[in-house]
Amino acid sequence: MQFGLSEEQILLLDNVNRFLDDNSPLDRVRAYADGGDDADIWAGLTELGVPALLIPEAQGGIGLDPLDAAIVAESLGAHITPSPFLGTAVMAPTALVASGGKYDDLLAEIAAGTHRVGIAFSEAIKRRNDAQVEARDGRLFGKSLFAFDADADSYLVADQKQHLYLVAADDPGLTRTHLTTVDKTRRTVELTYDNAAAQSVSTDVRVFESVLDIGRVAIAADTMGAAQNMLDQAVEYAKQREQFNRPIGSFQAVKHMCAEMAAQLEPCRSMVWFAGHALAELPEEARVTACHTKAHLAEVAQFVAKTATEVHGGMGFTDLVGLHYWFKRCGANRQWLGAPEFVRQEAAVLQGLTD
Amino acid sequence: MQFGLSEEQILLLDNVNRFLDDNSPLDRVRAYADGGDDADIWAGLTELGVPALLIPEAQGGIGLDPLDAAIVAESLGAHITPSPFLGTAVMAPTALVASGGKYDDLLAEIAAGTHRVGIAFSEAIKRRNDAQVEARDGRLFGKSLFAFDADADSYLVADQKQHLYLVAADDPGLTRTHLTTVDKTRRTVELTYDNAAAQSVSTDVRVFESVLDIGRVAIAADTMGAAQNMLDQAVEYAKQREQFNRPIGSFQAVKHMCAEMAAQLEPCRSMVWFAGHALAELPEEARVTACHTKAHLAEVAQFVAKTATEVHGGMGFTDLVGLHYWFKRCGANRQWLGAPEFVRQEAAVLQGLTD
Amino acid sequence: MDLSFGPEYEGFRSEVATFLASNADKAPKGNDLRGQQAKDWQKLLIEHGYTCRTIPKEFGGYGAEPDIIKTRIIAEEFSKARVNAGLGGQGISMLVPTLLEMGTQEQKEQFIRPTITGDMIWCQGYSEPGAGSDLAALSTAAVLDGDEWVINGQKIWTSTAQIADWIFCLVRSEPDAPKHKGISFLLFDMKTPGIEVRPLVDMTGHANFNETFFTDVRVPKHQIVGERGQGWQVANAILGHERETLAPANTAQTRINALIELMKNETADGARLIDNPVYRDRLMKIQGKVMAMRFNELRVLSARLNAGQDPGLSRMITKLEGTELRHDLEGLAIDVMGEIGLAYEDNPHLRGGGSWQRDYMYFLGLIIGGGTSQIQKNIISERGLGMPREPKFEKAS
Amino acid sequence: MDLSFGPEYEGFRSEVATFLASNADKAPKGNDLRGQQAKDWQKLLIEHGYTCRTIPKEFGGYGAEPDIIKTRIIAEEFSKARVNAGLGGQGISMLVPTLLEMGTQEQKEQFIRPTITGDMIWCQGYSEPGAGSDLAALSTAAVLDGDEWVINGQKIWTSTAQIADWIFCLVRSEPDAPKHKGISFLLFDMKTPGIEVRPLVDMTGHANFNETFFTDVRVPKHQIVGERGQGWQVANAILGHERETLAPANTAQTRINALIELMKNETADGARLIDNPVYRDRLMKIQGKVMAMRFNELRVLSARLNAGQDPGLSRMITKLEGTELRHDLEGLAIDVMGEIGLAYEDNPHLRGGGSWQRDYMYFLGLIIGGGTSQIQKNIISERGLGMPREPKFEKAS
Repeated sequence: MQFGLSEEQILLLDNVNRFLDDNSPLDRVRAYADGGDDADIWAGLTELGVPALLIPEAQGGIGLDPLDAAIVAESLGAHITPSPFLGTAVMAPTALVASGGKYDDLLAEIAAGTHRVGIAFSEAIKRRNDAQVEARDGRLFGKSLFAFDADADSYLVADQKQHLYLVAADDPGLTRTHLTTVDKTRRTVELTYDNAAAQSVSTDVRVFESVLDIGRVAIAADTMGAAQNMLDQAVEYAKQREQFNRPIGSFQAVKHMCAEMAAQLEPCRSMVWFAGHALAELPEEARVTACHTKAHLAEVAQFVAKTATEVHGGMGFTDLVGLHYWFKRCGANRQWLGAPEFVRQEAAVLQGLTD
Repeated sequence: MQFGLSEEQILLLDNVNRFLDDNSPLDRVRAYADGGDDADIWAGLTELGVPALLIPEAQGGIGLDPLDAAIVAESLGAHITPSPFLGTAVMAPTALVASGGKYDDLLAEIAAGTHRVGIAFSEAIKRRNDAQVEARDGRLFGKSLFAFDADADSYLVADQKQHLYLVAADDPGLTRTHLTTVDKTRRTVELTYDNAAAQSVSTDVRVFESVLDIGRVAIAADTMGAAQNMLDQAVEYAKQREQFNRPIGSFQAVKHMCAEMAAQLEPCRSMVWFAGHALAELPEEARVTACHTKAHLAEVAQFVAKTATEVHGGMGFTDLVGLHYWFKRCGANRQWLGAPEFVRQEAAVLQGLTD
Repeated sequence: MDLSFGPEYEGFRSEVATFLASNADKAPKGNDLRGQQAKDWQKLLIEHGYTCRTIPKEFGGYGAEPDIIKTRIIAEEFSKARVNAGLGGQGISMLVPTLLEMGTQEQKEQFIRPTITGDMIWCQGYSEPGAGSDLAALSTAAVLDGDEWVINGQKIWTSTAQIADWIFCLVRSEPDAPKHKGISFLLFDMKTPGIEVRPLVDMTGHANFNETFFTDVRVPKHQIVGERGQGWQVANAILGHERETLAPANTAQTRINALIELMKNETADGARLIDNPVYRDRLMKIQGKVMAMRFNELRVLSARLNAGQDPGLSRMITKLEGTELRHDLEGLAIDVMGEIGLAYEDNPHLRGGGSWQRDYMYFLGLIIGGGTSQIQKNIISERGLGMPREPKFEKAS
Repeated sequence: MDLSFGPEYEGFRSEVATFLASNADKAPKGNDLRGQQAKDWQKLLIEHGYTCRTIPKEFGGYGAEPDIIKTRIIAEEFSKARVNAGLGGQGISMLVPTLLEMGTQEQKEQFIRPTITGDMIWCQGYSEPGAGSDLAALSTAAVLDGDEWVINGQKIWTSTAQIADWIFCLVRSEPDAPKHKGISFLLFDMKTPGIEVRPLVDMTGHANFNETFFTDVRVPKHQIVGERGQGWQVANAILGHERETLAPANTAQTRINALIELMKNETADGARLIDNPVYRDRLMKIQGKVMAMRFNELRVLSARLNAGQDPGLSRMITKLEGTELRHDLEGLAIDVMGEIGLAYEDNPHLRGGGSWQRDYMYFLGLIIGGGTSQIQKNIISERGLGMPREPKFEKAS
C-alpha cells in the first residue's frame, strides 16, 4: 500500500517544478498578464513531455495517468503559469483518445506542442443567460461564453446535448472575442458560431463526462498548488516581517491563521491525489470524487486566498508582491467548469440523492 | 431620535434582572431541571407584572409593547429561567387580545398568574413526519409535537390551516406526554387530540402570523440574553483562569475568540430591539425583521455557545459551571418556532423573492 | 425607541432636498479634486452649510454648532440624490480637525481656508513599509540642520500624493527617545526638492495609493504642529473626532438590493438565480446581517446624539464586521454569476460596471487597512471587554 | 498510488473475518470491563494476536513484530462486524507502552500481565483543575516521608477512576525545581486510604470522567517509574507511540451515511429532508470534507507504513479538523430534524438512540480535550509550519 506519489511521479513533479521555477517566475507571469504570450513556456513544457502525458504510447504519447496530470496541474497552479495545459494536455486528449484512432494525427500534433486545443464547455455545464450552442448537420450555431484559452488552434465544444465537436479556430463561421477577467494569468474568449464547420468528436455523454471529470480534477489540482503557494508565502512573510519588535509570525493570531490554512489545505492534497487516482482506477468513485474535489478545493482555496492576503497586511493588497495573481487564479478556478454550489448538486445527483 | 431603551424600559429590565438574579440563579434552574417546578418564579414574575405586560390596560393589563416583552425575554434567557413566559405572557395574549373582548376573563386570569397557556404551533409552521392537527366542528384530532410548556392550563393550538384554537389541558380528549429534550430549563410535551373540545380563537391567518412573529422575536431575545451571558461568563473565566503563569485571557487566541463573539453578538442586540419595536410601530417591516432576527440570532448564538464553551476549556464541558444549560437553551431556541433555514425561506417569501 | 428625527429635522431635510433639486446640475460628476467646477460646488456647499459645517467662519467654514443629525441628513440626502457631497480627502477630514485642535493661530489662518476651498490638496504621510500595524515604529528621519528639518525616508499608502500640494507627515525627530516620544508632526510643500511619488498599484488593478520617497528634503523648522517629539499625540488628537461619513451599513443595504436585482435578472440553465434555494439562502443570511449592522449603526448614532451615552462595543465592532460583511456580499454576487462573475475591466459581459469584483477585492483591502482585523480584535477584547493585554516581553524601545 | 494491502494481507483479513464469524457470539456486548466474559474474550483475542499484539510473550502478550497494516485490518474487521475488539482503557493503551519503554523488569513483570488480562484496571492521573493546557503546572504534591511518598492534591478527567484498581499519576515531588523537572511518575493502589473519587457529570448528562482527591495518601517509595523528577519525560515517552485506534474519518464516513438515511426518512411538511436543497448542500459540503479527511488518513497510514516518511502536517491536523468536522456533521443532523433534533434520553421520538445530540456535545468536548484547538493550532504553526514561538515573557519557573 502506497498512498502518495511514486518515485517516477516525484521525479516528474521535480522536473516540472524546476522548469517553472526558472521559466515561470512572477515577472514572467506579469509579462503574460500585460499582454505577452506563453509560447516559450509551452515549448519548454512540451520538451518535458507535458502535452503528451495522457496520450497513450501507441498513439505517440507517454501514456501516463490522470494523477500525473494532476501533479503537473498542481505545479502550474503553484507557479500561476500561463499555459494551454488544461485544454490541450488534459481535456482534449481525453476526448480524442476516447474516440478511437480517428484523431491520431491531431494527437501527434498536440504531443509535439504544435497544436493547442481550447475548451468551450460552459453551455453544457451551466448555461448563462442567452448563451447556447446548437449543432445542426455538422455545423454550429450560437455562442460559448468564457471558452479557454484565447490562443487555441481549435476548440473542443460541447453543445446543449453534451455532444462534443471540434471547430478550427480559423473557421470562417467562428468569431473569437477576448473577454477580460480578473485572472490575468489565463485568457478566456467568447466564441460565436455562425454556421461554423464542426467535426463530431463524440455523441456519447459519458465521453463528455469523463472529459469534464478530468478537467475538474486538474482545476482542483491547480487550485491546490496556488493555495499552497499562498500559504507558503504567508508563512514566509510572517517569519520575516517584524512589527512591535518581533516577527508577526510570533503573534498567536497570525500563527493561528496560518495553522487554520494548513489544517484545511493539507487534506486537500490527499483528496486531489485520490481524485486523480480514482479517474484511472476506481470508476465507481471517480465522478463523485471529482465533483467533491472540485467544490471542496474551491471553498478551501477561497479561505486560504483571503487569509494569506490578510497575513501579508497592506502588502498583500498591493501589486508589489503580486499575491493577488494567486488570489485571482483561485477565484477563477472556483467558477471554471462549474461553481461549487452546482458541482455539489451534481455530486448529490450522482449518488441518487436527488434528480 | 432615541434608538434604545427608554428610562421605563431600563427600569423594567433592572427590576426583572434583579428578581431573576435573586430567584433564578443556576442552582434554582438545576432544581427545575431535576424535576422541580417553576411556580415560585412565575409567582414572582407575576408580582412584577410580567404576564400582564402585553395585555391592554382596558383589559386589565399593563399595556406595554412587544419591545418590553423582548426586554423581559432577554433577561429570562440570560438567567435561563424556567417559566411559561413565551406562551403565557407573549404569544397567547397576542392571540387573545386580537380576538376582541371575547377572552377578557381569561386575560385577567393570565395577568393574575393563575392561568398558564401553552403553545402548540409546530404543525402549522413545519409539520414533521406524521404529526398533524385537524379541526372539525369545534373538535381537534391528530397530534402536536413539542408543544410548550408542560404545565399549562390550556393550549393555544394552530392547525394545518393556521387557525387558532384553545384546548383545556384537562379536556378528556387531550393526552399530554412529556418529551425530554436536551434543554432542561424548559419542558415540552406531545399533545394528542382525540375529539378534544376546542374553542376557535381565530381563523384569520394574520392573527396566527402576528402571534408567530412576536413569539419569534421573544425567542430571539431569549437567545440574545443567553448568548450574551455565555460571552460574559467566558470573558470572566478568561480573566481569572491562569495557565502558563498568565490569565488565559491574555493569550491572543482567547482574546480574539471573545472579540469575535462580541463582534457578532453586539449588533444582535440592536436587531432584537428593532424587531420588537417594529412589531408595534412598523408593520411593513415587522414580519421580515422578525424572521431575520430569529434566524440570525440562532446562527450567532450557535457560534457563541460553542466558542464560549471552548474558552472555558474542559470546565465548559463539565456540569460543574453549568455552562451547558445556556448552550442547550440556545440550541433549543434555534429549533423552536422554525429552524433557521426555513425561517430564512419565509423571509424570502415575504419579500416576494420566491413562492 | 423613537426612530424619527422630529419635525425640525424633517424641515431641514426638505431644505436640503430642495437645494439639491435646484442645484444638482452644478455638481461635478467624477472625483476630480482639481477642477474649477469642483471648487465652485464646494464654495456653494460651504455657503449653505452642507459641508465644512462646523469649521469656524473665520477660517472659511460655515461656523455652525455640531449637529450629528443634520450631518447625517445631509449625507443621506446627497447619497439618495447621488450628488457629489463636496470635497473630501485627508486634508479636510484629518488635517483640518487636527489644526483646529492643536495648530497655532498662524497655522489655522494659513492652511484651513485654502484646504477647504480645494486650493490646497493634502496627502497624509503616516505609514511606512516597516511601520504598519506598529505605526509608532516609523523611521523616516528628520534631522535639524540650522533652521531646517532634513528629511530622509519613505512613506506608503499616501493616497492623493500624486496630486497633493502639501503633506502632513510623521517623522522621527528624536531617534534616541522612546518610540512614541520621538515623533514630530510636520507640514511641507510637495514641490520641495527631494520628493518622489510612485503610484502603488493594488489588487484591484488601480493605483488607489502611492509610495512617497524623501531624499534630503529640507523643511523650515517652524512647519511643525505641536512641539518637537509630540507628533504621536498630535496625530492621535483627532481619533476621537469621528469622521462624519455616511454609515457603511446603508451602503451595504444598497448593495444587497442591487444583488437581489442581479439575481432576479441573471439565469443559469434558464432558471433565475433568485430561484436557486442555495444561493437564496446565502442571500438571506447576508441580508439578515446587513439588517443587524444597520440597526447597530442606528444605535451608535443614537448614543452619539444623547450625550453621555457611550456607544461602546457597538461602535468598536463596525469596522471589523462591516468590512467582512461587504466582502462576503460581493463574493456572493460573483458566485451567483459563475464565470460571468469573473468579468473585469473591458469585458462586454461586465455587470454593475465591474463593481462586484472591484469591491470584493477593495473590501479585502479595507479588512486589512486602517487597522487589520487582528488589531480590531485586540481593541475589542482589551478596550471593549476589558481583557488583559498581552504581557510585554521586553521594554519598549 | 497503490491502495491495496496486497495478497498476504488480504489472506490475513479473511483469517480475521473467519475468526469473527465463528467466535463473535463469545464477545461481550457492552463496555463492561469487569465481567468474566470480557476477560475470557480478551484472553482469546490475545491468543490469536488480535489485541496486545506486539506485547512480548513473557509479559502475557502475543509477541508479534509491529505491523500497522495488520493492526488496521484487525480494527477494520472488528468494526465492520461490530464486535468488541478487546479491552481498552488507559492501562493498556498508555501505561503498558510506558512500562515497556521506561519500567524496570520488576515493574514489567508485576503490572503488564494483569493489566492486559483485565485483572488490573488503571486510571490516569495527569490533569488537574489548575493544570490543563499547561499540564506541567500540576501541583499535586508528593513528599517523601521515610520510605513512603505522601500525596495530597486533586486530579480531574480521571476516566474509569471509579472502577480502577490502580492509578498512574504525575505528582510534584521537587517543588523547588523548574516546573518540568520537579515531576515524578508514581503507581499506586486506588484502595490506598485517602483517595476519594467523585463522578464528573458533563454536558452530555453522563459521568464520562471523574475528579479524584488525595489526602495524605501514602505510597511506597519504589512505586515510581523512572527517576525522581523525571516524570515529565516518562509521561511523554510514549507520545511517539501512536495509539492504534480505528481511524476517526472512517467513523465520520459511517455517520454521514447514517445522516443520509435520516434525511431520506424524515420529512418536513411532507417533503423528504434530502429533497431540501439547502440542507442537501450542507450535507454535500460535509461529505466533501469527510472525503478529504479519509484520504488524508490513508496518507498518514501510508507514511507510517513506508518507514522514513514523516506524515508531518497530515498527521498534525487530524485532531483539529476531525473533531470540528464531526461536531458540524452531528449539528447538521440536529438541524434537519428541527425540534425532533432536540429529543434526548427517554424521548420516544429519539432518532439514532440520541446519538446525534450526544455526539454533537461529546465532540465539542473532544475539540477541547486532549489539547484544545488553540493548542493544536500552536503545534501546527510551530512544529508543522516552523513559525516562531511566542516570545517568553518571563523565565520558566
